[in-house]
Amino acid sequence: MLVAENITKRFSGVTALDTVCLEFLAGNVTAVIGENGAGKSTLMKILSGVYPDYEGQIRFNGEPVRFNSIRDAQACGIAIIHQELNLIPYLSISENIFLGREITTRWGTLDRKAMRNKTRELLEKLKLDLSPDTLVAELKVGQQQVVEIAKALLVESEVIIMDEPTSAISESEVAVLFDIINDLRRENKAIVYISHKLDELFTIADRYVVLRDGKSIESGSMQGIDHDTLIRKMVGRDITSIRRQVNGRVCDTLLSVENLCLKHPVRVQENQLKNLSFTVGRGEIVGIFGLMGAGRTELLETLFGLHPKRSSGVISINNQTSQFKAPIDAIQSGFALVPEDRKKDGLVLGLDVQTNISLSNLKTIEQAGLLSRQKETTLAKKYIADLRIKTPSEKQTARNLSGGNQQKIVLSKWLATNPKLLMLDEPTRGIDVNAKNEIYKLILQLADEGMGILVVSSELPEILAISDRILVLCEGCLTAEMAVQDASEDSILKAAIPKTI
Amino acid sequence: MEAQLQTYRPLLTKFQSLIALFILCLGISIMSDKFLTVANFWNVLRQISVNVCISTGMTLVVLTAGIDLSVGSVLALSGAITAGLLRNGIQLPSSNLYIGFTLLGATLAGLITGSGLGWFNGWAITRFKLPPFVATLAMLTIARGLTMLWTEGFPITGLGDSFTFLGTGWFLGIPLPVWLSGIIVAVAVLVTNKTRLGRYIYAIGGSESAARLSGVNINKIKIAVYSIAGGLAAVGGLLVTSRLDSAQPNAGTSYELDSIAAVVIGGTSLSGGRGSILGTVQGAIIIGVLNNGLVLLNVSPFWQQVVKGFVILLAVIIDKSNSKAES
Amino acid sequence: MEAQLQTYRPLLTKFQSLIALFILCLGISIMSDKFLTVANFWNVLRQISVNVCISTGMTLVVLTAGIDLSVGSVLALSGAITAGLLRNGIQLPSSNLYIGFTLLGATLAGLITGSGLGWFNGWAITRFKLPPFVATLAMLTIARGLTMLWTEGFPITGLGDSFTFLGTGWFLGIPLPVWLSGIIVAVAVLVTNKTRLGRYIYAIGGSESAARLSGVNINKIKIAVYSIAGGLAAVGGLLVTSRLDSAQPNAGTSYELDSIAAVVIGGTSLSGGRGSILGTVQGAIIIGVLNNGLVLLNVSPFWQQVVKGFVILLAVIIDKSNSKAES
Amino acid sequence: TNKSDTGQPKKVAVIVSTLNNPWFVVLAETAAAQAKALGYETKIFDSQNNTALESDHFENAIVSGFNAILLNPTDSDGSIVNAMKAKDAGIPVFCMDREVNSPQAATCQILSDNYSGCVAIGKYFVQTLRSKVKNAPIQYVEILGLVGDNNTWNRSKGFHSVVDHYPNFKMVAQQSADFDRNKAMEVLESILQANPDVNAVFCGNDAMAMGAYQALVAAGKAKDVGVFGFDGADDVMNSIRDGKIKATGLQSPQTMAKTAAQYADEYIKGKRDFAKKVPVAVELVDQTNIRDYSNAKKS
Ligand SMILES: Nc1ncnc2c1ncn2[C@@H]1O[C@H](COP(=O)(O)OP(=O)(O)OP(=O)(O)O)[C@@H](O)[C@H]1O
Ligand SMILES: Nc1ncnc2c1ncn2[C@@H]1O[C@H](COP(=O)(O)OP(=O)(O)OP(=O)(O)O)[C@@H](O)[C@H]1O
Ligand SMILES: O[C@@H]1[C@H](O)[C@H](O)CO[C@H]1O
Ligand SMILES: [Mg+2]
Ligand SMILES: [Mg+2]
Repeated sequence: MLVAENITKRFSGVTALDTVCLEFLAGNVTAVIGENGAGKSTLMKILSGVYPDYEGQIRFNGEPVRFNSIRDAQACGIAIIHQELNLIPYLSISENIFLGREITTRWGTLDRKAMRNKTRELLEKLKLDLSPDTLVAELKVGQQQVVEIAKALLVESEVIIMDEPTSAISESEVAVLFDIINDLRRENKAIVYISHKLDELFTIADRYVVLRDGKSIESGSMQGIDHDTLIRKMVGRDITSIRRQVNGRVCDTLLSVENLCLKHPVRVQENQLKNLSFTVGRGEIVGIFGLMGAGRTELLETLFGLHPKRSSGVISINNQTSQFKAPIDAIQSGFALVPEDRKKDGLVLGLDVQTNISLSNLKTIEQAGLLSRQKETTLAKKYIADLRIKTPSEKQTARNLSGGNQQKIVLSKWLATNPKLLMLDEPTRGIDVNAKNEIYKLILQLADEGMGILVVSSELPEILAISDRILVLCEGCLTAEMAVQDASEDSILKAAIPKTI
Repeated sequence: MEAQLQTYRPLLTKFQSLIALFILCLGISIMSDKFLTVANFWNVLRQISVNVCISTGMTLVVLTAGIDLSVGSVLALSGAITAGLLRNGIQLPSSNLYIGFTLLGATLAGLITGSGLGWFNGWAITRFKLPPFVATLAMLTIARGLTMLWTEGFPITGLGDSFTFLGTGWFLGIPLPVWLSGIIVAVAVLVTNKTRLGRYIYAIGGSESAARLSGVNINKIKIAVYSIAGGLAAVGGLLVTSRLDSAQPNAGTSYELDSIAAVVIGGTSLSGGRGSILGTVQGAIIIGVLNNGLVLLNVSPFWQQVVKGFVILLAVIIDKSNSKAES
Repeated sequence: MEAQLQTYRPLLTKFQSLIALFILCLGISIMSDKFLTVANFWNVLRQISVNVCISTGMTLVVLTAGIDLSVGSVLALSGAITAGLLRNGIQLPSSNLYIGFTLLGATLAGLITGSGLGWFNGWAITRFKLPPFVATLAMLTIARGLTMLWTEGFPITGLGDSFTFLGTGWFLGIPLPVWLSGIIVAVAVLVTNKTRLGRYIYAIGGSESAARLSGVNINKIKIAVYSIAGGLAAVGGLLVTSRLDSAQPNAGTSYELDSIAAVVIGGTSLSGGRGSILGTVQGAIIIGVLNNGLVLLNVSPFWQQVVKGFVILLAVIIDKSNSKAES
Repeated sequence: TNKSDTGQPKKVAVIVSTLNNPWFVVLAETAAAQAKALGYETKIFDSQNNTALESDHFENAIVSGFNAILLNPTDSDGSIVNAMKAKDAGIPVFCMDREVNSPQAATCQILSDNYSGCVAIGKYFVQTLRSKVKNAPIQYVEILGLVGDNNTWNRSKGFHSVVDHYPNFKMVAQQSADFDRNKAMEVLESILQANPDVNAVFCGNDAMAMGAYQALVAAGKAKDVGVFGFDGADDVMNSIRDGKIKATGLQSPQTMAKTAAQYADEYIKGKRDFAKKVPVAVELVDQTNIRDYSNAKKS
């Protein structure tokens, strides 16, 4: 149905795609797999008219086509869910979904009512219980991603491209999405599906195509392909998956939290975190699971001193009670936080790698009151080597690195502060298997060196693979605490799903 | 309840400056019994009508995350073009040809000049990806220079009663400039809330890349917005010229600051995407009431500036704390 | 090769405006043989020294994604304070006490005034989360009013040779204002590149939330930056006052636009996080050369404004296309 | 002939405080035209009311080798340094309209006396109004020019030096309108709200007088309130003729400019003994003598 022939795309200096040939069939879900930076998104942007200048040829239903704009592609029936969230924060859900495709009345004015109704319908289909008038800025990342999906489903399309549609949503939403994909497949649409969550591919994809370093490597049916084969095709070699050795370790308490509460920023009488008490041991990895909006991010932020005015409770580290007025206090007490949104909160994207790594550690690279470039470079180089960060140099701008490597920079920044407690919020979101494994390895190694680690994740396999102990949050309450050997996907989910809907 | 709150929010944000305005009016009327009179009411509205015109256009520009520093000189040039054509017509030097202009013709020429300059701003900004600050700063200088060249540095006066009626006349008990600016505001409110153009303006300011990926033609919308801003500056120029029965070459100097102040006091964010025309109108009213009140109270010109600065600070602080409590 | 290019990139971006500047100089020197003379060289540098001082502070502010509209009136007030204290000292009305000021004392008082007003800007912006545009716009008015009150509308003159030496003297064949602005630039380059403060300034402008999470005290840094900007405006005030041997109540009017123009032409992004002091210096030189060149070429004042606008547009366009080709 | 040694024509610079005001445009253009008529290359510099920019102009003029400077200073004190710079470079400076407060800085100053001009207006003001309203105190408004400009204060002081001696003249409002027509109109509109019974308005220049007059027309009070201006601008002269405005102080920018250019020519040709100051009188123009002035009304 949609065929790419010898597509080449160069960005100044980088060849992102090199004579790529691919085919997407109607009534099929085709998985496009490849590591971070393989060129998946670039190809999709070409197919959907975002990049009008490229070499090569696209055929749609046999006809050669050339999209000069997004509208051209839309008119042909190609819809895309972009990897990056592309919503306007201060417009409502309904306004976002209809952006560029507004329904108008006879008078040429906007027909809000019609758009609102259609939006309500879409949201219902996607089981997102929100008013169409809610501003996108008020939504959590996961909810925004569902809105992106709704946006792509708005118009009837022949080809629907989904570039990591599930990176921020949890299992139940994924299930809803898969139902919808199955319907679309039945309607004989061509679906292009990109995800770093390989398990999803086995559930939903009919075929796969592999991109490696901008080249199309091979394609075939998913039938009979197993996990390791898929990884080998993608990475070009075997990688062994990581799992925490279960040995029932007992460790001294590092962090203890008692009766932690956090007031809601607007509805003051309500609490977002409700009397949380737990501990983290030295060298222990504690996983925190919860559904979207359970309050996990808020928990980490509160521990890190970001909400001093709204929080109450006792936080002590090494048996010393501490009151953090700002992140700097937490950092000085040995806390580190790898935030959920690395592009916005983790990195200063416009600055280079070494500047980002040194940002929390400037005192250590000072010499006679001035920053020493040399010390800074040494520091950066150490972490680039230790964490195997793929970057042309330590002077590369952070924006130009792939997600996995960006995440490693954030990690480097914090490791350089020698933290006692490392908190990670969704550390592997949008990161390929290979990089994911490296990050897991690092986490395990740090724990073995005695660091306490608190990991928030929406991926059950991830939580189960690396935690010693698992906490489950549900609507701001701690609903379960279990050692990993006692945990199962079922028991965790049971604790995570609210009792009353 | 959540849903209910949602429906009221737009209303609340639209009227966020009202409390500051109310306190201001209360304060002045306690100190001067002349403030709350019908005559003074029309007075204030007439005085702000030029700023309202300009600031309406400025709001659209700022909503797209842009800025237009050239409004003051565009106002001057458009006013001068209209006045000059009305007064002297065009004398083509070579062919000895003389073209006279009717009131309508001269007015149209002024409006076309204004939107043409605005169009040029938009074109330069989109074609060369210039920061709007630089492009419109250049236009500020260029249009002022052209005004000086066109007028040779002298005011153009004596434009006739039918022309000055626009600035000085009344209709149904309301001054014409107030009618005009009111109509402009009404149309702009309609455009921002009820049309695609309006929607796209907010979208571009909220996230240009997201808007582009949704198929919005960014360049077209931006050029349209700067052209509108230029056109509305020209309307302001017509008003000023007709009120004074004279096009002053230095008209509109530093109006850009007054106008941006109205926009920002009215709650529109300079980083784009958030704000409203009605907010701007309130901003303009706050500034107008302040200017009027300080004169009514006969505050010395030296102190006026100090007081004005602090009141602006206070107004925005009240706004802020107030809109925070709501959201 | 890629890696090598990487190392040169910062250098290239730092000197991104050089090409535009070079073309400009070439053009002028072809048309006027007076342009490339030693005397004119020092002329241009001395003329831009005030703008360089102010714009250095402005660059820091803009790098944090802020803006400071008050520099012109802060300059006026600081200059007037120094001049007034130097000339008249302080006469305490109640106690019949008279305090005289030495040159140093008066100068310090001026600098403290400037940074104090800057501090107030920063405090208002961080404490009440005001848009910098509004807070400093209010300060623009307030400081101008205070200047008028302090001077009662009259210039303060006759400040003595030792004071005017700063603005008019030479040292080692270089005018003192050029020394002073040169030193300020050198220190600012050092601060931005080699100190924590500088690093934090870029980080805040790049992403305020990331900087906060990295343990940067945003408010403290912002207040520091606005205080520095105020202090440098005060230095500009000292220079102007001492050069003219007179503190003018309306000194510095609309300097904010010149200064922001230098910053933006120099390649610093108004949305923060990107740019450099040296870029700003080049921006200031471009503006200075342009002003000087138009005069040397005997362009009529009205045409000057038109030409200046277009040259600014062109300079930025050349910059843009040029820095694009590099990256 | 006025050629320098290299055979190029000699040059005269006109440095004017602002061109943002027609009065100064006349001053500058007349000076330039006169110098040109005398065979000089001329150039007008616009200081934009900014003494620092004026300073730059002086430096640029010195570098470019001008032979004389006709100066309309931005500030009587601030411009001293600038004029001295030219003097030190051997270039004569002739001041027009406004003076610099230093006997050495300028070769000769051809001045319009703002203070005395306004003394005359003040006298006429008292004279016309005293007869008008018998017993009630007379309420008047003063509209100032730019408050940072010393001409503003010279005029205001001259006026008050007379009017303040009459206790039944009461100034009900004193506000600034920056020499701007539009601002004057708006300010007076607001003042009229607070003081509906005003009898007269004194404005620091004619542009503001015209603006004030228009505010009075809009308020229906033009007949009852006397407007007084300063400058002798064309539209005010016409308005005096039509009985709309009471009086103005006529300064003659043309006379000052021509004289200055003439003197510069004489200096270059070798003359050195100039009077330090040549006052050019400000004439009071009112309805009784307006007929003596040629009709400026444009066709
Ligand atoms: N706008 C751009 N300018 C320069 N280089 C780019 C640009 N966009 C992508 N690249 C580069 O092109 C290559 C392919 O990037 P692309 O985003 O297509 O990868 P991807 O396979 O989607 O990776 P991921 O799994 O992380 O989403 C990368 O090397 C990337 O750095
Ligand atoms: N700024 C805010 N204003 C209002 N409500 C908020 C805000 N931030 C978070 N919330 C609400 O607080 C609750 C907890 O959110 P939190 O981000 O901690 O969830 P999470 O478990 O990290 O989910 P996610 O997987 O989406 O990151 C949610 O109900 C969310 O809607
Ligand atoms: O004489 C002029 C004019 O009156 C002008 O309007 C203001 O400045 C004075 O010097
Ligand atoms: Mg991608
Ligand atoms: Mg979260």
